[in-house]
Amino acid sequence: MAEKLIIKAFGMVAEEIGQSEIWLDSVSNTQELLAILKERYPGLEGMKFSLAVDKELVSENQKIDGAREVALLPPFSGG
Amino acid sequence: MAEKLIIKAFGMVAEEIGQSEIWLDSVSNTQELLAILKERYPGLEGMKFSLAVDKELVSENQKIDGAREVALLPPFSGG
Amino acid sequence: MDKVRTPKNIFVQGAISPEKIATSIANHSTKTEIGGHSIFLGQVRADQKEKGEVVAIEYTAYEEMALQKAFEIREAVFAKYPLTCMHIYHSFGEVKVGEICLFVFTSSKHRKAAIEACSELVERIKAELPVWGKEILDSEEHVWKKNS
Amino acid sequence: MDKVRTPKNIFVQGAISPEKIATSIANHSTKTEIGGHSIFLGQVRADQKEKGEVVAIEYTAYEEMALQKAFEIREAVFAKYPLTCMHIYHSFGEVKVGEICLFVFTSSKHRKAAIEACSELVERIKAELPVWGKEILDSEEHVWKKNS
Repeated sequence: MAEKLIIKAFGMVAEEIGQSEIWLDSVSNTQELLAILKERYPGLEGMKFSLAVDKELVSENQKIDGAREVALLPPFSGG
Repeated sequence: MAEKLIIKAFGMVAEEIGQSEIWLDSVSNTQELLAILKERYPGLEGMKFSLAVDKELVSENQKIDGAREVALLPPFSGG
Repeated sequence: MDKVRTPKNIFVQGAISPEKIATSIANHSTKTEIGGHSIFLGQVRADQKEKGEVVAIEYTAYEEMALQKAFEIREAVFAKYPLTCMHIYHSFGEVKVGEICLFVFTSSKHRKAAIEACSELVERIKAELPVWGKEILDSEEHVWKKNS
Repeated sequence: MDKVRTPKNIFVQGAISPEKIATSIANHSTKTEIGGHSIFLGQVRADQKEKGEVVAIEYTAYEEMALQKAFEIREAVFAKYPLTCMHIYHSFGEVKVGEICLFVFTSSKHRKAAIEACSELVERIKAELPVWGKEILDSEEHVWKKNS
């Protein structure tokens, strides 16, 4: 049985999707993940955010095999 | 009667001449003043310091007519 | 004096008090090789937004990643500048207008390293830490803070 | 908000206490247009000299000229950067190793102006104020401090 993947949402992304954690069945790469999320939460379309796979920012499409978590990170605004 | 001029000494210059204030009879310019001081206090020869006439730093020889005070300022070391 | 550094908690619940800053300064009086300290403090501004005036910022973070990232930044800045000490504190949760939400503190033998390192830390913290500010307005609406 | 500024006293007898710094920070919480504060603190270092180790610095100044000069620097820096506040305190008399002898504090809407102005003030204060530090050694000898 494939392990579940946890998606963590923050800031305005969490606000848009109405929750801060989503469990998904295993997804093969970040492009596929984005497609699933945007279908389920159309409000994400046009929203600016980055992805971090197991806490590492990713810039291009990346495999998610074996990853435990993917975070949806809107632009940082600390300080 | 010509007004007296007060010479204020600071830091290592004051230490060298052994006092922080000297009254002099009127002196016509800074070059003349330096000559008088170096004759009276030979230790000033070779010591690095600037002059301020009535609190304004002077770089070249300058008239002292009417000035009330001349300060002998070794290199600043505040902070 | 080489020691292995590990990630430290940088988050403080709510505002950072002036007393905490004073204590932090006082703690350095025994480090007599220090000649200069540079401190940056972020303070919550009462900005006027379309739907009202900011009365507070509520900070959230991807905490584990933020601490890991803060650690990397810390190590890089220690490697780049001859610093004696470096401290970073960022608020978590609500901070009211006029209160302090960020405290960055560097110390070194000579002023230049402390000043440059502090400024670089502030830029990197704002750009690289996964932290978000939700600006709460007096109309009870909110807007998401944007860093410039 | 234009007001005519006049020379202020910048000299503090002895060391500058962390509590004074905390109070100064706290006093800015009502200025809700401020987004960033930059602080520089000079601390007396236990330098090793030929004739012993520094245990304290005794500061003297050409006070009237220093206050006039500090005022000119203050005006020039206010004219150059969009600052909300600026404070300068320099010790007079004896300050022991590990204690604070200089406190420069700038505040502005955005961090950049506060940081740059603070750094510029520190350089100008060290270069232009007629203030002298006599470094007292543990051998009871002394040397005159030199600024780099």
